[in-house]
Amino acid sequence: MNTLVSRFTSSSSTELKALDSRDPDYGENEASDITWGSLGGFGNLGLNGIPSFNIPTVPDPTAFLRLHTDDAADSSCRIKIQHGTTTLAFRFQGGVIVAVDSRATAGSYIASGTVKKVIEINPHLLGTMAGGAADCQFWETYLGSQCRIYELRNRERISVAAASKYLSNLVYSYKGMGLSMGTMICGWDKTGPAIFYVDSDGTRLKGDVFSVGSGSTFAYGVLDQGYRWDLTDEEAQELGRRSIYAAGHRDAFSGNTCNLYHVKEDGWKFIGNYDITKLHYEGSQGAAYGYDQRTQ
Amino acid sequence: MSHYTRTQSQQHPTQRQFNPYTENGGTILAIAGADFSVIAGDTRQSEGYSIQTRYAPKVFKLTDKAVLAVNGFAADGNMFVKKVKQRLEWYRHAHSKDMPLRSIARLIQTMLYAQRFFPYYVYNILGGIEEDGTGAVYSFDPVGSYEREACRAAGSAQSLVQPFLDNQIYFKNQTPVLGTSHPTHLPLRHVVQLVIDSFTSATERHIEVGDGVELYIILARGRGTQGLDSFKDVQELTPHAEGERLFVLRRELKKD
Amino acid sequence: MDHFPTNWGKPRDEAVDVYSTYPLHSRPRNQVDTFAEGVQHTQQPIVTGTSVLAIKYKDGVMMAADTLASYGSLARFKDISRLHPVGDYTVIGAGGDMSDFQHIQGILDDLIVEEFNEADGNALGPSEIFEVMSQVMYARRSKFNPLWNSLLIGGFKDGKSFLAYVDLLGTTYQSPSIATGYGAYIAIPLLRKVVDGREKDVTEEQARHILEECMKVLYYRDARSLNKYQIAKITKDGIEITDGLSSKTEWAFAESIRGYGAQNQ
Amino acid sequence: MECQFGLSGNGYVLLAASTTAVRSIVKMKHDQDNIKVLGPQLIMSYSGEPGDTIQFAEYIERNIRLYQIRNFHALRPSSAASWLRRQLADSLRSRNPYAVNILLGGYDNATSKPHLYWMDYLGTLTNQPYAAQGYGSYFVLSLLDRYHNPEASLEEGLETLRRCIDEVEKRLVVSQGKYIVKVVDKDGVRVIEL
Amino acid sequence: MQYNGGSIVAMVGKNCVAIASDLRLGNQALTIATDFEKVFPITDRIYLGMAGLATDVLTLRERFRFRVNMYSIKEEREIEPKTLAQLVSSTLYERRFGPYFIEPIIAGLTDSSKGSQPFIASADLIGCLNFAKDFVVVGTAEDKLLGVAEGLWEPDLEPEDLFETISQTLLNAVDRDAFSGWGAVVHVITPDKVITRTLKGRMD
Amino acid sequence: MDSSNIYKKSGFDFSNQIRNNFLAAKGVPVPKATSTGTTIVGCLFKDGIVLGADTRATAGEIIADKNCEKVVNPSCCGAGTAADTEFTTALISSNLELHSLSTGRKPRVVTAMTMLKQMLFQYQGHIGAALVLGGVDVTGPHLFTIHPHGSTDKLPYVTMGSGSLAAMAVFEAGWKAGMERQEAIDLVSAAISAGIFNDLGSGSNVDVCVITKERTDMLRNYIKPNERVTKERHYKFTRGTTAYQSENIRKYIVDESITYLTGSATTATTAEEAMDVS
Repeated sequence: MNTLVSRFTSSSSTELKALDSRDPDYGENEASDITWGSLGGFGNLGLNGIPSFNIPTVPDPTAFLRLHTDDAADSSCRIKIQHGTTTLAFRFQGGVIVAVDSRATAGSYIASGTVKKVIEINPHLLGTMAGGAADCQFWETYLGSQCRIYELRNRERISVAAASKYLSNLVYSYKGMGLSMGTMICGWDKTGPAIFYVDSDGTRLKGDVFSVGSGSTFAYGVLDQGYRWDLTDEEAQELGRRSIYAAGHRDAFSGNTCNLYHVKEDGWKFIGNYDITKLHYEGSQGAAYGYDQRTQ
Repeated sequence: MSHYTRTQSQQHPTQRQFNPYTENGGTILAIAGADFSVIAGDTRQSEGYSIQTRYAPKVFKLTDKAVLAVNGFAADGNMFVKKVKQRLEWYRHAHSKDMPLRSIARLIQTMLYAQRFFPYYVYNILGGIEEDGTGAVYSFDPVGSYEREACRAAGSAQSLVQPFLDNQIYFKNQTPVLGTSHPTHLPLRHVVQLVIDSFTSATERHIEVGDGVELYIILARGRGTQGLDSFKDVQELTPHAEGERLFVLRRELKKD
Repeated sequence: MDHFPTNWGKPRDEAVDVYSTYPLHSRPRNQVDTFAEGVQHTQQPIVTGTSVLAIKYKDGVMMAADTLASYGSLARFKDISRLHPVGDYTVIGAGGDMSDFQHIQGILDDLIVEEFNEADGNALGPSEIFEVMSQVMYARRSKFNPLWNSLLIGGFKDGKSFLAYVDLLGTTYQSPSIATGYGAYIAIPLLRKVVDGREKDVTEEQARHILEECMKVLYYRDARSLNKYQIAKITKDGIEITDGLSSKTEWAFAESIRGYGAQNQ
Repeated sequence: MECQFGLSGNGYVLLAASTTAVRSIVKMKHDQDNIKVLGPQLIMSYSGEPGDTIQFAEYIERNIRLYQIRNFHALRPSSAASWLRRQLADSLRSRNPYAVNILLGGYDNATSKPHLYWMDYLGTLTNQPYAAQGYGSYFVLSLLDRYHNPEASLEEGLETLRRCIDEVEKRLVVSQGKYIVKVVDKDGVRVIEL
Repeated sequence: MQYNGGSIVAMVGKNCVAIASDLRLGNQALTIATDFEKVFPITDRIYLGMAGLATDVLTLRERFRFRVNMYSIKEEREIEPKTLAQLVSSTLYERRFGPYFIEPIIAGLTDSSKGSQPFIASADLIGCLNFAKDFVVVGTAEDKLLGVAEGLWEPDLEPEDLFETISQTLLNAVDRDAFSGWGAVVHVITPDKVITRTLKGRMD
Repeated sequence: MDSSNIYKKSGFDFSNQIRNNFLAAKGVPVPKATSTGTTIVGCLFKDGIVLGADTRATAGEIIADKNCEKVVNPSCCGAGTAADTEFTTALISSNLELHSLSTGRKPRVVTAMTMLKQMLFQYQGHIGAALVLGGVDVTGPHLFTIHPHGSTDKLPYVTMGSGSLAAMAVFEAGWKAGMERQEAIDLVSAAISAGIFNDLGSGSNVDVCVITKERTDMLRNYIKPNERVTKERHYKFTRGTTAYQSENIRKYIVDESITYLTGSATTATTAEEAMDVS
């Protein structure tokens, strides 16, 4: 309202106040709420640790965002936000297996084959990344700092349920603005291994087997058929790898490498990074995964 | 087939009165070595089929060991660089040292993400030397997702240059001669040559790339200039040889 | 969130049937290339000026613009000055909406007055004015309320000449020869040939000659131009704006042209 | 929303198709047979635009039969596939194209080999050891990559097929109900109860 | 073009040409088959590749086979690569206002009586020919292929070296393209033989 | 589809159009054809006409062809959709040939122009050919431009394509009536160069074509200002770099000779020898 008033009451004397932040001729004055130096906040995090966002002054900001960033609707749109993914996580007797691919695509271009889609929130919590890469990275990193604050306040680790609920509430408050995130928060707390699926709609589901992303259906195909609660650790890891391989092979937007994590009582452990093509031709334990290779 | 009907307005999101973006072409690329990194960009700024200027820098020195390359919409890019520099200046005043590279990367992420709903149309690549003395490259998408890599091309000719670099830097799809293996890091001279060839190739096949190329070369503390000596016109930007050293190398590209 | 897996990561749009029974993913498509469509023909500017040309030369910067302000295709005001001196070292030339340009003149005049009142011995030079203008233009575009101009800022201070461009999007650049509007297509090839790489050698005579030549060609080819123009010269001796110039034009060959096709007489 | 799978094994091709006919949000029928027997050793499953499917299938069925009557022998699978493809590709250029996706299974007596063809409504044809149509393919293709064995006996083949059906039942939003399964081998075509 | 995916490249070497394609048949993001050939022999020394909508690839393969056969029957000689290029071009332009969604590439050697000269050409979907002296590319990875080829290609490569260059070009380009890849096949055509190799490419 | 009849009547075949509209509605857009951004020009001089063109063909922002020929037949340059200019001019030049055979006279430039404009007008701009047509006939030199919708222009100097404004600036500043041959060639190459260096849609080399009453000189690549610099490195791979799964070699018998069992054995290259090359 203030900007509106000042815009229409502007006289030459108001303009003489040169760099007034409300003046339409000058930029928003960031220094006003984020002072410089060590008090300067970090990026868009102000002193209070709450991120602030700049929203375009158009009648429909979501439509604006879609017009400029939705490369499915308009392949010539220039601001290409990276996406495409297969991530999966499942619970079994030995903990939680988290397996993801590492491809990011912008349009048909494979922007990266080395994306880390498992976000290590803290030594006991993992988050996966599907949807908008930046959305996941930013909010899960932010979640990490909030979990730390929780620990400092309460002298105990945050539960997986609480952490996922926190994230869910965060992104739900931006619902309808164009965020896109489908993540699994995995960890081990007092209740044992736990997986929560959280997405930018505000959905939050507790479950045993989840797979998220463009290749998730292919991953499910292999995962469901091989899944049992009493898998051994090795079997479970092999199942995770095979499922990600399956998705990488069939889905154009997934692939490159598979990152495998195992969450146990004492925290998560990084098992390894596997090249999906190598899995196709050689497999991980001597037997090639590829159909044409194994049936040769 | 579909039991829903779609109205016209849903079909075309319109926000027609003013398009706040344009595209200014060009390409940037960065390669990290064991103890150096090279960040380069062409110098053409264009809009549509017109060359606006033959010399508009896309690569900017942030500190003695960090260089940022921006590409996309030039106004957003320039403004973004200005804001990053301002933040780094504040940091320097508060801590009396330069911000380390990995912190700059995180800072850039949060600054980009602040514009999540009105994105900067800017592809950023940050190159420099980490605190442990290794060369590093960080690449960003317009809303701030980032990762550390060994090489990365962005901008209008990224799809032309990147697969070439995959082949030459990462030795993708190459079987090493029996009994040998591919080096993990290439020597500086080799890298600079690859960068120059990447830009001359991109100039051949992409209309928005050309006029000139600017290479910034950052050497880790204590590393000599071996590998750089064979190139003409290398200009040092750091005042003395202690600490990280920053060089710039300019080459002409085709102007058509 | 769009639940069709291949559409992950894109902004949501629930208006579409994502569970279409047909095995082809149909999503809404923007029918136009938003970027290619450009920015000119939208929220139109009303009274407009056409090209401004400027070059660097041996002694400073020279700038030229005609004195026409059009109202659509109507040549509405034929004696408008589009070159405006700012302080003692800078001239700003504008194409695009004239009322926005007058607003800019107001801002800049205020700025100069304020700077004068400081009386600290510093005066704003062309690069400072340029910095201010690029911030103003970018801020206005970010607020979706652009000043519909493309500006050239040229000047000479402390032995250095300065020439830069800024437009309604906040896009900026510097070059030894710059032209806005149709000049960017018609005059630039001629200017670049003479000036680029030789800006230290071009004499005032040559500079004036090439600008006159370009103004003539623009008058031939730009339907929104006028054969009456100003040339500003900014050197160590200050600003000098010459008014009321015009080119000698040549239309004689038109006599010999008959029709547009098969006609002979 | 229909699903179809096909897989070839040692000397046979199996085709399975869901038997539910769906219109809007209603299941119209639970025992629809979407696998046509085109010849003594040739079967075809079809899905796609309602109406088009059955019209096209009957047209194909009758014409292949006509060929057999005229020439005293049935078309071999590869020839039948080529001809079918042409029909689809030509229809696509007409004002009212058939939007039908097809799996074609056959046993070639001349070479004693089973053949399975995948074909979409555009007329894209490819010969595959296993194939799927419809949304089910998003789940079962990876499964078949993992479990399919070209040398499998019929029992093993059926076991793999059951996995497919199980998976789709488990993950696809719409329940597919029963499947009809037909096998073609050197002895001809049989319906198999799962 | 992105519906089914696929990319093709052809290069000139010293007295030889090479043509290479990927093997993917997709349905947008879903990979249907990884053995879909897009390059077909027209005569002993001429290969024709087509990238684009798979159904049109199949249709046109038959159509070109037919037209080339008619040509050899009428003219009683094998078609020359240049003639084939014109034939392809005019077949495509005939459908100017309802084009086939494919882009062809022709690679071959002229008749030995004409010195077995290397010949490559590509066309757009309505038949605008591009006769290049170095390399031509089509398909979803077009831009990536151009970039790599521009970097790697050198004149006067021997058949075996040409094989390496074209293979590396194709493999690295399709690795950056979501819609191409899943293996590749290379044909190197020399005056006395055609070497066909199936490459070990990325399968994701 | 009557594809089995190759003797069917000429003209466009619209049979794919329904399908393509259907595909477009399903989200498979029509791919873009190659277009030439292009600078093409022509100007009159004392004895005839000089035509000029750049040699860049683009597909979007990608340069599809670095050295294409836009002076399509030696009296006509084309801009716009590349295939259209190519086929339109080929068609008209063939019709022109028939015309001159049936009338027994050399065709006039206006005839070509009229045929072109009538054809283009008939297609209402859907054939995206923008042409510069120049030639010398019994009535003297003539220079025309023909736009995709069929409108034409007759001027002493003309330009077309995305670089037309740049080239026109050079003409406006430099053209005068009654130039000498070399003067005209220089002016045309200056105009094309202006397009090459200032318009991103145009690039590479300058082609010039000089048409006089006596003869037509095609000066292909008259100026080559944009040669690629030599690369910094060599990129030849060691053999065996690329891993392959299978190999199939088809050998041809290159040369056959008969070896007489008796009498003089004229040994030429035997099949075995030829096949040894591998």
